[in-house]
Amino acid sequence: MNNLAVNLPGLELKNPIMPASGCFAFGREYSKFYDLSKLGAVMMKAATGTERFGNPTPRVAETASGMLNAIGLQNPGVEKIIENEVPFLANYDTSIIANIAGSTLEEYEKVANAFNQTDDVHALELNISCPNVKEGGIQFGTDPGMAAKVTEAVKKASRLPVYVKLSPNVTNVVEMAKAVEAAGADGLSMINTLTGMQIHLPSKKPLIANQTGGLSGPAIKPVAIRMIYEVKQHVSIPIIGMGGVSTAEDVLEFLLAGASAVAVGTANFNNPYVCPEIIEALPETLQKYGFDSVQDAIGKGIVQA
Amino acid sequence: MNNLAVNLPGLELKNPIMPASGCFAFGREYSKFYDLSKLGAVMMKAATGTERFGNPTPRVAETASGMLNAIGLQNPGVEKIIENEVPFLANYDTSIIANIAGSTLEEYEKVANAFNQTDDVHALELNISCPNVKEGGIQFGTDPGMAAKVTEAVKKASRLPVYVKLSPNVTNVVEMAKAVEAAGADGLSMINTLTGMQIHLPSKKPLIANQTGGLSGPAIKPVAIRMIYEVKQHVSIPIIGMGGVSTAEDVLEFLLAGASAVAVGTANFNNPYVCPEIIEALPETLQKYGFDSVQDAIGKGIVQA
Amino acid sequence: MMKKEKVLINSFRQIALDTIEMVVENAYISQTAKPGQFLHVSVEGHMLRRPISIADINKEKNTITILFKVVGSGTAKLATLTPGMSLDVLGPNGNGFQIDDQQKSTILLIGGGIGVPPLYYLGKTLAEKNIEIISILGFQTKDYVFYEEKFSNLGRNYVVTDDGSYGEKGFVTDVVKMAGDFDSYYSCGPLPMLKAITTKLKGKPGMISLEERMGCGVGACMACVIPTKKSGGYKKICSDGPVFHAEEVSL
Amino acid sequence: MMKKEKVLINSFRQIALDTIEMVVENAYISQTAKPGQFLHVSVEGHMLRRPISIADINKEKNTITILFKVVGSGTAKLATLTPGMSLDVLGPNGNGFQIDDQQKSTILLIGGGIGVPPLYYLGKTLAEKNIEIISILGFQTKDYVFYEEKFSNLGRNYVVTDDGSYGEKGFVTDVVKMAGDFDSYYSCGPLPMLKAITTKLKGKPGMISLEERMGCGVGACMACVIPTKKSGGYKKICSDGPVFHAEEVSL
Ligand SMILES: Cc1cc2nc3c(=O)[nH]c(=O)nc-3n(C[C@H](O)[C@H](O)[C@H](O)COP(=O)(O)OP(=O)(O)OC[C@H]3O[C@@H](n4cnc5c(N)ncnc54)[C@H](O)[C@@H]3O)c2cc1C
Ligand SMILES: Cc1cc2nc3c(=O)[nH]c(=O)nc-3n(C[C@H](O)[C@H](O)[C@H](O)COP(=O)(O)OP(=O)(O)OC[C@H]3O[C@@H](n4cnc5c(N)ncnc54)[C@H](O)[C@@H]3O)c2cc1C
Ligand SMILES: Cc1cc2nc3c(=O)[nH]c(=O)nc-3n(C[C@H](O)[C@H](O)[C@H](O)COP(=O)(O)O)c2cc1C
Ligand SMILES: Cc1cc2nc3c(=O)[nH]c(=O)nc-3n(C[C@H](O)[C@H](O)[C@H](O)COP(=O)(O)O)c2cc1C
Ligand code: FES
Ligand code: FES
Repeated sequence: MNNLAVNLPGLELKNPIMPASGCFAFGREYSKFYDLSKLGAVMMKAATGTERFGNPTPRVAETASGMLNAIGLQNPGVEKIIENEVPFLANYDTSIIANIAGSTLEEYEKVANAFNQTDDVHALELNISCPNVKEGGIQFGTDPGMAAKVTEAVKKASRLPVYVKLSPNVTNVVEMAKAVEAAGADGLSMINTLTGMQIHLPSKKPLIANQTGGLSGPAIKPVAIRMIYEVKQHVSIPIIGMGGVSTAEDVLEFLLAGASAVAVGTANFNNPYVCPEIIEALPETLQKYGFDSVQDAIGKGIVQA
Repeated sequence: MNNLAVNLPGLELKNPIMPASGCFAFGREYSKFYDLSKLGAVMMKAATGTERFGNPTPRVAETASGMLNAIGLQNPGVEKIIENEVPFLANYDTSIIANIAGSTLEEYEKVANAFNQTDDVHALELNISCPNVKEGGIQFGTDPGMAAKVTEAVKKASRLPVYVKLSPNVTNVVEMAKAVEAAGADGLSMINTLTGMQIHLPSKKPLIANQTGGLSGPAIKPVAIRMIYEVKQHVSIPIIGMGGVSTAEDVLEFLLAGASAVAVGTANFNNPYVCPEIIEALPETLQKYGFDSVQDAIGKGIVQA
Repeated sequence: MMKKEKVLINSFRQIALDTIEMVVENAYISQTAKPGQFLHVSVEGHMLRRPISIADINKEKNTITILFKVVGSGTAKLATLTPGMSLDVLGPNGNGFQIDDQQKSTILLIGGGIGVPPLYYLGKTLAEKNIEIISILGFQTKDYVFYEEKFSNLGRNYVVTDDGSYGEKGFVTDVVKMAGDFDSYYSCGPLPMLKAITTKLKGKPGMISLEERMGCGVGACMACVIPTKKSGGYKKICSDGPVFHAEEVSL
Repeated sequence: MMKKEKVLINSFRQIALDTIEMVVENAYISQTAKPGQFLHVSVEGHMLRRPISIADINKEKNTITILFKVVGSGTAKLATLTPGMSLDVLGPNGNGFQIDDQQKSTILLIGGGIGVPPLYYLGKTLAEKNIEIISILGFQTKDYVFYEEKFSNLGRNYVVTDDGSYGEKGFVTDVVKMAGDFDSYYSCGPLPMLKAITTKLKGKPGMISLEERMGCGVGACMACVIPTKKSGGYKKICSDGPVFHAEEVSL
């Protein structure tokens, strides 16, 4: 008998599968396809201190085995999310992870504190790596010192466990991971998108209105696996892995690399049922490769070099 | 009438297309498929000071729209390359670019100096970004100071124009580009591979014997385009672009992003004729999108933000 | 409500330059779809689905007709399919054209290029309600013209080509005067055309169907937004649209 | 010399569990290929080509037979193809088995699983030279056994399965004694098998065909190397091999 359950700070997951932030809004759309209670957790779309309208369109482009997006954190603001969206998700038997973003330290604190007031959110995912927000010009996601600072601030502002979402657009991801662990992070979430661009030949300019966008999908899976594999060996907090997952085999690859749970982003767009289908296939996949449980597979692909 | 010619330091290219280093050895194999004189240039496999045997196998893995490789700079050493390989390539009417690598500053100097003694090499491509060499532990490719140092040393050791090949595995590629430009680089070559990993489920360990490998192919094209676009706006030396090119449209996208010439790597493996096919298709493609010449298209996709 | 469905390709024919008409069979979608809704079509080897409008429905035969123009790699791939194969689609997606059942009026349909297809099923549905239909169809050149006869069967019909190689020469807006009087309009086509039309017909009640690059196609990713005129916010073309009141959105 | 060729699929049949036999037509390759060479097959949606051995040739009909086992996404994709379709291959690739035309001797063929195919064309070629052939074919289980009859037609033949569900039980090395005397051997199969055989048959002249993950398949990328025993260097399996003298390489 396979056991899919995983316990992480703040999260008693009945299975390790959750939709990735920004690819599932607040769950309403996909709830028309299946019962969200099947999910281990839901990572909500980024919340900011006040409403954001996001970037002009086009906001997405297709690439080889991937896509670029520059949504720009469009969201109704944390208050409205708590008022209108969290209660909807709370109807389901699944964990709720709030993705929080901001342009300033104060905005992060504000959002973290707002979620702290609610009962239904189980953990925060600290989005310091969204490549599509330029305001403030502060690179929380690429400077270890800044990343530590915002982690500390958010930890202070909220009792909820904090998973810091790391950017892959760095020279040394291990250094970033260590910095946020030392600053009190309860877990890591990795990876966010790689910064990319597509130039539209007919118009002779970047296709995405924001010029650059975040690359996601199977194209980036090898980068995600490498980073998780590297980081896992240097931190003791758990990692929620993501980047190009679309099958139960992909999930097992992330577990072996060191992830304790796995988020699915872009794959939802092609197959709205991808999360429940993966959950259904996972026990057999684990068994096929000789694992009794999800827990059993975590980090088992790591070979000391 | 379209004009494919481009003049770059040391390189009078009849067309902007060249096979990328490491994907074409020293040309012998592909010379069985077509006349290498069709090529704008050939970028030779990396040369080191002495013979290298490279990494254990498996050395490659397939990924979604890409591949990982960790060849590990297998090559017979610069002397044998000059003796046996350069003369072969010199039979063709094409420019020869020697890719040079090393573990130490001294090794780079030695290789650069050796090529300096020959008449048939037209430019050096300074490979400071090969992710598969661990010796020495020196990260020439990710530290601007080290990158500048090796560029200076190589410039001193050789009269040949030097194109520094940048790694995409950095937080700030513009900073790297500026550093090597200031150190005397005549041009840039970008991008090398993104560091990635694949875990082999049946064996539960990294598939590539070296654990990590370099990700190449269409999967990384958006990252390459983004980096070239960014760098082009901050340097005045020309860029040879690469990363996932397999069609004439891809070439035009690189030109628009700011590349002055384009190398084709991984695509040779699926289609050995890819370079001559692109060269043949290029005039029509330029015309279709309203360009008179390759020169005319360079950097034309750049929109001031 | 949209579902993920397998549709069987019944027929496939080229009806104009680069333009394919495909008839697919699926009970659920054919019975529930409304004019202006679209299918979100999965294409092998492509990350993102392609939105394609529903051009016609035959409820007796459980079939849906779609028309697409080959413009890039996704539509080129679709053009290699043959009858007997099946497609994975989400559908019917979005909100279609609002049709006032009480309407006893004259309606102008204005379609441009590959924006013409959704207007056909709309026109057929309106015609069944004994509404008078006038249509203006714009195409680049003669070679791209399709469905002229079908629209003629619905009512008065004008064809316009950019170069005058067929029908009137010019843009659809040039022909609006010829069309005479009408009560409201429905339009679908390229953005510049929709801008020109909504400007020219300012004040007239109208509905327009919009295009934008999509991620999810179901309202979850915020890729396909269009600014609205009043609230200062955005609407999602995939789930709030693709059809909007002409006055509602900022083009 | 290897070329990039289009080959037409003439027939396609499953001959054992997960194992497909495909007969393809191409004049150039069928006329020039030697036993032990392979085709480097392009597979839609996949970056890298797949190396597949030539299992048989019919020069009159211009056909090449290949056999493949479905083990991953590339071979799974190949298994969806049907006669009439064509494949893009490089071929014939590599150096085949060296055959001494003067040879008047007894040859042992030792094949394991999907390493069996290249030995068939080799055996047939040797048999035509009136060389005596003994063959040992190892498979996982009964369900995977193929080409037993074909090899029986060439000479004495032993089948071994890991679990004894067909033929002898055990590994091919267990059966070598039964095979009796022979002058030299040719082998192809999984690495552990080749290791066991070359150890067991140390001193006997033998040639083995190796597998490694490939990039280019033409000798340019250095992906597919195998360490050699003397020089301390590497040989390339795709272009120096895939067939090597047993003594030449370090397994
Ligand atoms: C609601 C809606 C209904 C549509 N109905 C039809 C129809 O009935 N017939 C038809 O031929 N076309 C229709 N289109 C346009 C059609 O979706 C695009 O032509 C198609 O997606 C192009 O795909 P491609 O791979 O050939 O082009 P590529 O340029 O290679 O596509 C690259 C990416 O851009 C997207 N894209 C490119 N052009 C458009 C566009 N105009 N609108 C939205 N996304 C685009 C693609 O979906 C894909 O994600 C409709 C679009 C929308 C939004
Ligand atoms: C010279 C040579 C001859 C071969 N002849 C045959 C044959 O006649 N019949 C047959 O069924 N198989 C043969 N193989 C093995 C065959 O190439 C692999 O089974 C096949 O490439 C697997 O592809 P896949 O996409 O199904 O598997 P995946 O595991 O999805 O492939 C992933 C990548 O790994 C490579 N790979 C996986 N397994 C192998 C392997 N064993 N050897 C080399 N590359 C591998 C693939 O080519 C691909 O690049 C031969 C291999 C070599 C080197
Ligand atoms: C359309 C889109 C919107 C996204 N929005 C967010 C977001 O709001 N916050 C965030 O932390 N990550 C966001 N991401 C990143 C994903 O959560 C995920 O980290 C990334 O896409 C890699 O996973 P994937 O390859 O499975 O998509 C977004 C990704 C996409 C494709
Ligand atoms: C098998 C292989 C070997 C490579 N060897 C080298 C090398 O020796 N030196 C180097 O600078 N780059 C090397 N590269 C990187 C390529 O030159 C190129 O920068 C990269 O692959 C991106 O281009 P592509 O996507 O077209 O392959 C190698 C790439 C591959 C796939
Ligand atoms: S395409 Fe995702 S919200 Fe419309
Ligand atoms: S596969 Fe490239 S050298 Fe053999």
